[in-house]
Amino acid sequence: MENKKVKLHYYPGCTLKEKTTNLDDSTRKSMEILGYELIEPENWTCCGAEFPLNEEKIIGLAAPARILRQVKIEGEDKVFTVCSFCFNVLKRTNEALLTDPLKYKRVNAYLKDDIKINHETKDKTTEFPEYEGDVKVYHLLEFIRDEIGYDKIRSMLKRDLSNIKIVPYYGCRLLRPKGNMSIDEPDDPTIFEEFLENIGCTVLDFPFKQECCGSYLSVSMPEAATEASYNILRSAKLNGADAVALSCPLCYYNLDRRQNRIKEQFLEFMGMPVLFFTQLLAWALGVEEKILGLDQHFCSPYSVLGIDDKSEVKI
Amino acid sequence: MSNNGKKKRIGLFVCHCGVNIASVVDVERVAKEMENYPDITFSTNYVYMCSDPGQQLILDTIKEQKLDAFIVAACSPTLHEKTFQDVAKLAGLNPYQVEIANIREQGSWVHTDKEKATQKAIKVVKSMVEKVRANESLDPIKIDVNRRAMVIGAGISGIQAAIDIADHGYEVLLVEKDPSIGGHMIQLSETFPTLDCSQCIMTPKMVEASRHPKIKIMTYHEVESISGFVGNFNVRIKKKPRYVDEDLCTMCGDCEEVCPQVVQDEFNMGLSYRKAIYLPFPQAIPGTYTLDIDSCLGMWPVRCGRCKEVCEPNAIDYDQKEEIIEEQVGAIVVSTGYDLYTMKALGEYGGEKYDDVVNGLEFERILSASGPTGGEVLRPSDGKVPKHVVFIQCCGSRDPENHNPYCSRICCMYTAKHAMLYKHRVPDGNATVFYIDVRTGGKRFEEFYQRAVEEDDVLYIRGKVSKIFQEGDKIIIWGSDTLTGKKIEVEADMVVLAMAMVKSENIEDLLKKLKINTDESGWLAEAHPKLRPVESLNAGFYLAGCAHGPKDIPDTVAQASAAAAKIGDLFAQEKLLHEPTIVPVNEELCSGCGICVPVCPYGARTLDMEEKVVKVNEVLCEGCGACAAACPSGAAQQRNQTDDQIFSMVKAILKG
Amino acid sequence: MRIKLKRGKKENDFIERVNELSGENVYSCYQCGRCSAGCPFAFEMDILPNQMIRLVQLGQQEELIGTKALFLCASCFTCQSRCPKGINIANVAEAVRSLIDPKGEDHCGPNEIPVDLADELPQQVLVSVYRKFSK
Amino acid sequence: MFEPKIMCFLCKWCTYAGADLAGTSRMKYDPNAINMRVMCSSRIDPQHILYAFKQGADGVFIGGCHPGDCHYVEGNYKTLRRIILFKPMLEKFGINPKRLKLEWISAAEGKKFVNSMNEFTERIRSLGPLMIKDIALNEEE
Repeated sequence: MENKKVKLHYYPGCTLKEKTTNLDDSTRKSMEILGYELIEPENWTCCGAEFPLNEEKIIGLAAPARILRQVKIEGEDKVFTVCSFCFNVLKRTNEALLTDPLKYKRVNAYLKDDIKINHETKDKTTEFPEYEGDVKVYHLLEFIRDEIGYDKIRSMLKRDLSNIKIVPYYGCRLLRPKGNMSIDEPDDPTIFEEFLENIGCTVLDFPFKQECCGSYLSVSMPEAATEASYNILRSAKLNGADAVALSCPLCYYNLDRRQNRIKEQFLEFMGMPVLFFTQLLAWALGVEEKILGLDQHFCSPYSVLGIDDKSEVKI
Repeated sequence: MSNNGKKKRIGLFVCHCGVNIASVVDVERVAKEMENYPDITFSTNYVYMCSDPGQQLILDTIKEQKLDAFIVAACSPTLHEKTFQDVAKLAGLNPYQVEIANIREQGSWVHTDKEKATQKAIKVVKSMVEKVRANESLDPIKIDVNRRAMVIGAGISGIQAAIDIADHGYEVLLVEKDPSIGGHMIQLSETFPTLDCSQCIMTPKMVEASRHPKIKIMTYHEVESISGFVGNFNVRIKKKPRYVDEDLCTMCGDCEEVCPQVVQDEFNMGLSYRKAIYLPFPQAIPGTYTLDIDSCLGMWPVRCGRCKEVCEPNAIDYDQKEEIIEEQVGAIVVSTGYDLYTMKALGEYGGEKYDDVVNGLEFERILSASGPTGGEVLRPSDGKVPKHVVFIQCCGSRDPENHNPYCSRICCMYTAKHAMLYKHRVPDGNATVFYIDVRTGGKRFEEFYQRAVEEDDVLYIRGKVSKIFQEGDKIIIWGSDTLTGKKIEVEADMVVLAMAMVKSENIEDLLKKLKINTDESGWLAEAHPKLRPVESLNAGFYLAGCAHGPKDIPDTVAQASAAAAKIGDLFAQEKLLHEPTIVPVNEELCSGCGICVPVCPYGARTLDMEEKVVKVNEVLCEGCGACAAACPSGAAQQRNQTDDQIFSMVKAILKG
Repeated sequence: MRIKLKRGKKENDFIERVNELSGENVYSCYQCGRCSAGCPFAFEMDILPNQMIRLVQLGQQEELIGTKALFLCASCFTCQSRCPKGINIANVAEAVRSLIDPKGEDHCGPNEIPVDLADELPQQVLVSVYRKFSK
Repeated sequence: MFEPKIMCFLCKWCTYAGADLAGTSRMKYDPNAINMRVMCSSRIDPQHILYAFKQGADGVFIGGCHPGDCHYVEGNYKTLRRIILFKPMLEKFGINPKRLKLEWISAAEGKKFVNSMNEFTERIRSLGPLMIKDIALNEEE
């Protein structure tokens, strides 16, 4: 069978299920075209979003370890995410379990008490294998580079994106902490650029690609986060970009959804379209426009993709 | 081994050391009890064995008692072993027939129980009797010295070392891989803290070296291999083809004019261009053009051949081939210098992305009167005069986490110099320096730094820069001022990075040939960090200049002269003497397994494939005994510390 | 304002606890200031990241109480990726936060979320901000 | 009280000099151990250690330079490897490997030498005498 799909575990994370369905939908559609059938681990929960930095708050490792254990129970040894936060938490959890015997022991002690109830049959499962930190966690950018390969992507392109002058925005979680967590050199990354070039975009250099957007400070210190986001978008503009590509739903929130706040704080700001890398991938692979969820964006990305803008102009 | 089967007559002299030994160890009892020990023909005790009467007592006793060997039970052998060996020599005994039983530092001084300390002393003495009984009489191994030296690397350190050795009256080969001698120093503009022009002080040195009758300059040469040992090295040197006859070339420059190939000029750090056939710089020594074959279009006349056509003296010779030259030398100076850490490694500073972010050597060329801008400060991107230059110290230094752990030592001073020279050239410009600490521990260094701050208005900001990027035609620097606790953002026209000094690129191959160790950062390791700072542990090799670690010009020159003086010491000896307590091979027992060969850290042992036995180079063997412990057949035995000696000593200690 | 430097048990215990909770060694900081230079939120901070480390090195737990800087860390790890000594400064800030306020008051709890934003905020931002700044 | 016999092999450059320093500093330790000076700890062959046990040593102590400080470049690493490999063999001979100790002591570490001697003597004391008659080596040479 030519069209036999390869099964692949996919952990979407909470935000993709509700607030950024455009990221989720474009990922699913693209992966389907690339020949994968995506499987979500059964009963997945939130990963915790922030990896606990306190050496003694080990409970924060339980949820991500449980998710990864479920992947293992389902017979798989790898899982991919598109959300940078989820990627970071899952990958760091693995690292902690592999390198710190005390954390390994304590996390598995928590997980030992799990009870799973099948609501139909009322059967209880109380025996689970220990989780050793050995399910490989990929970010989709890595998965494309290392497993799918740019050659395959290039051979399947349906649309020409060369008119799109774009800058990649890595943010924090893909690159840092440096070392094993980073998908590339923290201060000299190229993976995102390579991806964008291989789907046909015109990629520009951009010194703010690894600066922080303000992350969760948009709740606790909104002005600070707004300024950080503004600086990023301003630099993208100065370097000649038509749009910013990213992978993180929180960066997307700060850089796109909050452009109204940026506009209030910085009057000269003229708006900058922001796109998920999967939206660009899907578009390049010929996916129809409605799957991309472009209407969810605050700053209209239609013209960037060469589509007539059907929405109201917000900026 | 007994003396020709004859039993040795061994004497024992127990020292009181005043009360130092006698108050704890019953010295009389030691002497008394040992009287009956096998081969002890004489045993006595005396208050100070090392005193004149004590030594006389030994001397007289050797003669009267016809002793073959003797033991002094006294202080540690590190103190008076030599004293008593000299006594033996006076009496006509071989110094290896003397052993010291340490009953003070490792006896009376560390124990309080008199009975136990005395018993221990007796056992120690017995073990020494066992040892001396089997000691061979040995003479130092004598080696001839070839009184010629080779200096590898002809920067300021190599040139200085060569001149000094030659002034001692010895011949020197000065080997340099580049087309000219001069190294990095000839690239510098002015030198701290005197601001004298580097070329003005360097060029006369280069000329002196080239004119010295005892110095043979070998530029465009590389060391291919080395064999032998101190005093007697055989060196194979590769002569790279220059395709220009040094003697015929008149430096007219006609070839350069017609050469169609343009490449970046290394001497100007890539800030200007040269042709494929080129003179590295006007004062180059030897004064000859060199054809850089990697950039040349190809030397068949059909393809280009223009340089050959125009060369009046017919100096260009396309048929030159690589040659191997063999030379014999007795000592080698390694002065291979340094390189700058690559800016590529600092992604957060743009990693070579921005034209106007330059390293220290590039800025030297920009400042230099002979440089690409003729000494005017113009920035590389657009040739404008930069009005605000930011200098950043510790780029890649003092960073054990990401780059190099050490301090590069000279950056504080050359940054102050750069800022000062920039201000002298552009008086209405601003110079700002980001630093962590300013280290000015040299003669007149602190005064120089203060002058930069006070008289030339250089602003020093204490904080390490985190990021540099370009915005329009400005370079933006994100730093911090840790003194006020503020984050600092600067818009500058140009940035100079004080890049760390690192070991020379691709030096590993050469060091492997020389068998010289390095530290973890790749700098050459000295034999002792304090007492032998210019020698390598590998005998016959001497270190000079930055190959050994970052240093400034005066330190480099001092070390080069010190290395030359050490070589003078070596060459002044008629024969070299080598400790004879080495590990030879008993060829009868050797099975040729070769296990000992890789165990030897000095390469003293080789497996003779024809005879199927291991041969030992006595001169290279330092006598550690590691091979003796590894030898499965007992063929490798350390002289005067054979397995049999160790066994009998152990037995005397435990059963005695 | 002066700091009366004591190097007693209390101060040493504080430093020890910071090291334990963060898994770092604050003594290894040589105060180059690079963390502060690169921190994207240093412009809003009352004390810079290197000064926070300095106060820990001096054992000044009280001085750190009420500093705004501790709650401006977005754990972006820019400091960690460039620190010449490899110190994970976000971990140190986290440790200090948990030690200066052991009773556990919310710095940013559910009540602080602006009503108009509650709808549009992505889940991960809420989870992470609570995890960071509330007990 | 059981007084163990301890055989020490000390490298000339570091540990022997450290033992001398303990003396010049007038530090005190038990006289159970007797030292033999060797050029390098790597001169010590497992045979020598076995022989010492056979001759009645209750413990064997080897002192060398700190890693990286060896006068002969890397002799101490060779010693370390040999001792690591040799310890399991000792066990096969019926000798508790704790009776063999390798320690890095520099010429400046007189105090460390004294502490090592006292600790090792105490360790051997608590292990008790080596029952030579029970072990495989028990036949006359």
